[in-house]
Amino acid sequence: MAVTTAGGGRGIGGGASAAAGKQHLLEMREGARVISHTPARLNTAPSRAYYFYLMLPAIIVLACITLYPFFWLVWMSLHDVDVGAAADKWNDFANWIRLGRDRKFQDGWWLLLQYSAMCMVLQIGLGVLLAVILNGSRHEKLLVTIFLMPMMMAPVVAGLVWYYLYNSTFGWYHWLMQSAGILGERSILGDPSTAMLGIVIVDTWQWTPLITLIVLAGLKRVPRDQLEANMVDGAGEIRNFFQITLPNIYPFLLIAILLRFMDNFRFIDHILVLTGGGPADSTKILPTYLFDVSFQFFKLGRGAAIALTLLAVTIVLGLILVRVFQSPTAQTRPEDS
Amino acid sequence: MASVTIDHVWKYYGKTEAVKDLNLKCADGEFLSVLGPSGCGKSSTLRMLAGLEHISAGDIRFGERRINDLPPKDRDIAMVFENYALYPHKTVRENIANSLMLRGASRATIEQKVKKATELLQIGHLLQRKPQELSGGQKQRVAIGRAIVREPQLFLFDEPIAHLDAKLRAHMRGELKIMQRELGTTMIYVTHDQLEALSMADRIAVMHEGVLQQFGTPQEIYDHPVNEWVAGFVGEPPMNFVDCLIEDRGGVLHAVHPSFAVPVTGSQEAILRDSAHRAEVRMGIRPDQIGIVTGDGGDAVAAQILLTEPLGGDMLVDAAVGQEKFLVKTKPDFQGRRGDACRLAFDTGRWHLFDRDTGLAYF
Amino acid sequence: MASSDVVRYRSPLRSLVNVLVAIFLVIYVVWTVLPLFVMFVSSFKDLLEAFKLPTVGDWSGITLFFDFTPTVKHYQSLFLDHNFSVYLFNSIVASAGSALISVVLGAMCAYSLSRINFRGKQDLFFWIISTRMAPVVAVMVPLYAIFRGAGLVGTIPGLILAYTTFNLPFAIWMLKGFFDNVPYAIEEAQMCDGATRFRAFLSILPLVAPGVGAFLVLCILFAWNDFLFASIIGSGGAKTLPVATKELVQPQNIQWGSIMAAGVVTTLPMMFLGLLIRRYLVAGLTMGAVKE
Amino acid sequence: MFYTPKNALFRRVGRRKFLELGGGAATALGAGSIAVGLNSVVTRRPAYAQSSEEAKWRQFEGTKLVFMSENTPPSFAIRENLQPFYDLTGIEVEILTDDLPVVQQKVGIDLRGGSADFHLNYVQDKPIGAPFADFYVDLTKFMADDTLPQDPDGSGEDAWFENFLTACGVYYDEGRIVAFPYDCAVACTFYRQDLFEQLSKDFEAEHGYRMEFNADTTWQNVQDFAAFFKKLREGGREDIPYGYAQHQGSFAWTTQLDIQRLLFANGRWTDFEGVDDKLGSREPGPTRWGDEQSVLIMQKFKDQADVSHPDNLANGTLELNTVYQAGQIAMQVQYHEFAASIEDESTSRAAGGKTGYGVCPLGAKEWIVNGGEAVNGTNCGIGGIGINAGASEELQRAAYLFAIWSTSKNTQFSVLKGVGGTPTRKAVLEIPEVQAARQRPTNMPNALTFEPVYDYGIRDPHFVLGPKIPEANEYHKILATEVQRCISGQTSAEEACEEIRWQLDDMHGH
Repeated sequence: MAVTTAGGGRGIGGGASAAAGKQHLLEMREGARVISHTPARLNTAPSRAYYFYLMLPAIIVLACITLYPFFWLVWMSLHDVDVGAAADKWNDFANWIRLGRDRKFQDGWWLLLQYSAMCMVLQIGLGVLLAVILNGSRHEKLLVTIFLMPMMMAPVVAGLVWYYLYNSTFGWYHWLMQSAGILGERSILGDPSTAMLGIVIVDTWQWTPLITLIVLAGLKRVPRDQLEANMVDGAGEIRNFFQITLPNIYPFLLIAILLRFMDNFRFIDHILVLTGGGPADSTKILPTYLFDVSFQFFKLGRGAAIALTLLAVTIVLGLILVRVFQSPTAQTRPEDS
Repeated sequence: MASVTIDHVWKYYGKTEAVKDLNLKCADGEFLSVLGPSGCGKSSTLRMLAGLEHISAGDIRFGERRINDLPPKDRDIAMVFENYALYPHKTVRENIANSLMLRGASRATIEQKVKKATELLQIGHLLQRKPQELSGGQKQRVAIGRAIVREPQLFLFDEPIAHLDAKLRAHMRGELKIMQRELGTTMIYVTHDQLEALSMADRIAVMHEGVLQQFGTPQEIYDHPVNEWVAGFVGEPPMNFVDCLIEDRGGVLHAVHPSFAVPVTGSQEAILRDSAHRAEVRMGIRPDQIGIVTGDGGDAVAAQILLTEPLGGDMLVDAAVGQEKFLVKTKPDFQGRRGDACRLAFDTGRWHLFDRDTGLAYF
Repeated sequence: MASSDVVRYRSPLRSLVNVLVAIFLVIYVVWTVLPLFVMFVSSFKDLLEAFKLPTVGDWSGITLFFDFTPTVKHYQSLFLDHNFSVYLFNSIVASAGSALISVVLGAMCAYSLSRINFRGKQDLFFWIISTRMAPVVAVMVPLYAIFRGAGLVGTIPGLILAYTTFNLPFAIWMLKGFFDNVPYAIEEAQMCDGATRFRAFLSILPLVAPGVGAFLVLCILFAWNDFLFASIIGSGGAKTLPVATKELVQPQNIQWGSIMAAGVVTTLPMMFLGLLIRRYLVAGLTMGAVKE
Repeated sequence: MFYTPKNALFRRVGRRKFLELGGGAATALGAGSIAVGLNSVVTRRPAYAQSSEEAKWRQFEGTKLVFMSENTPPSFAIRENLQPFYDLTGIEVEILTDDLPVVQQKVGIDLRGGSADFHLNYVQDKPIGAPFADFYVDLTKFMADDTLPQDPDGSGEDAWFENFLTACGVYYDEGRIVAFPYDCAVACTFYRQDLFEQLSKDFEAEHGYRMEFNADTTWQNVQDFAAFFKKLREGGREDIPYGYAQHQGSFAWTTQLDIQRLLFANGRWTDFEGVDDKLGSREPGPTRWGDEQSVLIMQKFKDQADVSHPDNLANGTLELNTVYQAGQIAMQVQYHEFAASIEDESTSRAAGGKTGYGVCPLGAKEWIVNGGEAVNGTNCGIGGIGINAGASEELQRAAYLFAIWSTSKNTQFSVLKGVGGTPTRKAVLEIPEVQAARQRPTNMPNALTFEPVYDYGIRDPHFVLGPKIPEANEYHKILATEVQRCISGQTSAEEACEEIRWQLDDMHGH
């Protein structure tokens, strides 16, 4: 056969085909076996060109909305593109050189890193804890359903709701925290030292369940006999978790971390609604700063340079993610029960 | 080292009773095999011993110590799993050393014990590999190595060689038996393969549907199955069964079938006469307890050859007696052909009669 | 035989842990649900009632939260004064349209990618998925210019195309996994029966249909919840619910009741859809890396 | 099948446009107006200088225009009430509204790209006008064109309130007018008269003067008021609100204006030496930040923050008004357009005569170190309506009709009556109904503020606009950030001022 099934059985989404589909598949297989005895037209393997034509529309659309803007971005980053009168001149990498002394750019990266790290630590910690608790719990189904709800919410709406909850004038969470003596009279978003935490909390509220679900899927795949062998070897539950469970769900954790990391780059909805980067730039993570530079200062050239650094890092992360995707461990299926 | 006492143990999964009122006692240093088809409760029993399942009712004692509520790590046992359950992220050395490390043994001790175990199993050259780089047999050895390095008071084996190919399986049987003798450790070995059980165990506990059927030495199990089920399960090729009636023909009790009537022996007759209810029985006879000769005549049971299966060292003959079919094991030089008439001679000294209602053996 | 069935032994510590776990779970569930609950309840509150807050430390004052006369006027005003029916319609059409286009184009592309091998295929594949990972702000300026050049800004077709920028790579990526799982033999069999290549392709669609359906819904979900594209490319003629909700934060008056009502209107349909495709959700949100 | 807004335009994507899309790739963001007026239709029936007024209004009958505006009440009101304009001119106008930052983005990209999706723009003086002034049509040529109708009240300097036309319409060079004042937001003091009266005695006992608010009330007094309120509150009077609050939320522009009020009030300090803020400057030279006066005021501003509502950094203009509505502060300097929401009984606890409106506080003599005058520094944002120079001449002329109609006396009056607009045209105030509405009870709550605002605050020497520079938006952000750093205690007043100086000079290449 000239044409091979590429990456066959790698199995993304494979577990997803519904029972009905499987049934159908089996019937079709039966059919295939019978028919393949008739050698008639087996040689009419489709030409490669046919497949390329099928691919083309999607590729063209994607190229238009990605490659073209990308080169435009590169062009802008090398030119003096802003709102001033003398525009669009080649500027000897001034946009790039400026990044070297642009403290907000550097702070932006640093804050983005901090933000992501805080989100990760909280979400992974909580997510794993929840997953371990949920795994096999009597209420697993119900609880998972409850945890799905925040994820379905538009981040902007989530931001607004939390803005309402945090507000020092009428916010119930503010009241709760104050009453519990956790917070002073400043709202969590009104203090540069806590504003980032406020946003992290919202992000955690919305996305910890995703980590929980990912880890839960991982936990279902931890081979029971490995756990048991380790127990027999003399491990208690905690050791068992760290020695067997954790290494087994490690690819899942990695995927979760990478996905959330990239989402933190991608989505600034929460920040835009909650603080707009303030107060005192304490939540001005790089994408937010980029938003300012491009859409508020209209320094499009400078913005393009910043955007490219952001893109570069995202692509590296993406590459790592794809590696993990394709690692064999992540692809093992749940044990048949 | 310790003896193991299983005392009126029950195991339920929800409403399903997996193990029903099991009583067993395994002596110190004994090789005990728990034999039964899948779903008979043998694995549940083993897992209860290991502490991987709760004991629903009853007690299990190692020596005098009741271990019902002890977690596995406190039971001082080692277990070999059906799927080996090696830790894929650890090397062979780490896999084997795991239990020692968990118990905080010193580096030197670990090194020495791992060395000893791997030498015994001849896997010293594999120490740096990860499990996915090993063949099935090698994995098996590592799994066993992981168990023996512990020097536990009890070994638990859960169908450890079921996934190996036939030749390797035969080889491993021998090795395991030798190893157990050398270590002298009590071992409980679960299998569905009667050949494994018969060849390796000191005593066998046969289980069926959660109930212990028979507990005895391999020879006892083979020669004196307590009931029809055990008789049918143990032995390869399996025992022939035929429904018969016990009739008194001229003062001698006969097992009567439309196609034949065979008198019982004297001692057997005494047993039957003591029994009140004995009219309807089931006769069981192993293929090697039937003699076969070609041709007609004589007082032997007349039969017709349906099929012959030469197995090299032996020959299996399917013979029809009326509506019944008998499997006979004979010498390879047997000359019968399909369709030939033949005569079967039952070794009544070794056959069995079972109560048709209860399945219990008269003898 | 799931790992969750591993046996556990009772001990005082264990009981303590169980109690702690139960407490933690209750707190976590409350924490998860509370914002949604507040949103829901506040959408029936008048502004002054929404301002009611007990004094700090007065725990009994928590009942004040329920001390209000429910009003549906915010919902009414959303639809009567704020054109929310239009935005709802925009949201539905734009997200469904983009989902449909993405899945159709994506299916064609994914199917081909699944069936042939060529040099640079991995690179092409990575490029496709990287387009979805790119931060929106980074490419918004050129994108906006392109869309404006094509006269698509502020139109629903424009919005559909904008959503397609992230839904199409997603669809390709996910659907390829589906097609990979369909044996090529089925198409061969079809072709032996005399089907054309395209018919053969169509013939395996029923096999992937349930998954495709679920990912259609996921695409709708992503598009529906999007804000940046919708606000910059769509707003004006094609304002969607999230944008309209955000816009209720108006210079003169933050009408919290209306905002919360708009939040409910925006969120409820997606929660419903989310539950509908619950089985596929994890796979979808992790771009297929993880299946439940 | 797609929704088209009430007065939507038909968008025709023809073959030509596709070609242009391809060509656009080459021109990139660059020069020239590709795609002029693509989304619009122009029809023209020439009018002549001598033709009737009606003919002048109807000469573009059938034309379609787009107006991009901020989501402020005047725009909503006008959008709801476009019929008279259509009846008058036969021109269809689509009014798109968005948040100011979004309007900025869209208008910016539109203007910058050289096309004209939005023929009419909301030209908020500094955030939009200052950066994009060059992209708007000089209206003077239309004002002098007698083939176009003109407003009977005129459109020159005198027709508008003092400074308004310059503020939103003139940038960097005299003689060019790019926008007509469309609406405005002028600062004045909102204070809880009821609380002031109730507590005045106690205050007097402590400070030796009455707690009242008038044009002579200084920032030092405000400081005393706020401290007094705060002390009561800390003494356990939970029912007592905070005395004062700042606008230090995420909206950089108004955040900058908040400190500018103090800077200007105390000696008429402005950011750049020798620059007239009303006119603005493309190259304003080194900044004055970092001088003694600025450091002192920064310090005073921080002191003020310390006695104000604790959540200053979270509350922008908008949120602050909510805080006031909720009855949690006794005083705020706020934009007069918010009066309507304050006086709404259903949304405000400060409604019903509880609120008094006064001018912005006066500078305190002892705070002035540069020898300048103490004034009631009043800042404002004047929103203009401007015409996109990227649009074709014909469209520009058609847009002009809408510009003068939307800023006409009658339109402004109806908006004021309807949702509480903020007139920019002097003639509106002369309408007897408006005169009457300046006293309670009133059906135009914004009129309650007219005295401190139109009669006093917007006049020189109190009027302050803030620097009009092309980099206004970045300037606002820099100031907002550094001021917030200072009042949150991360930097000292000196450090904050020095940091501002460094960043501004870096921005301008000094």
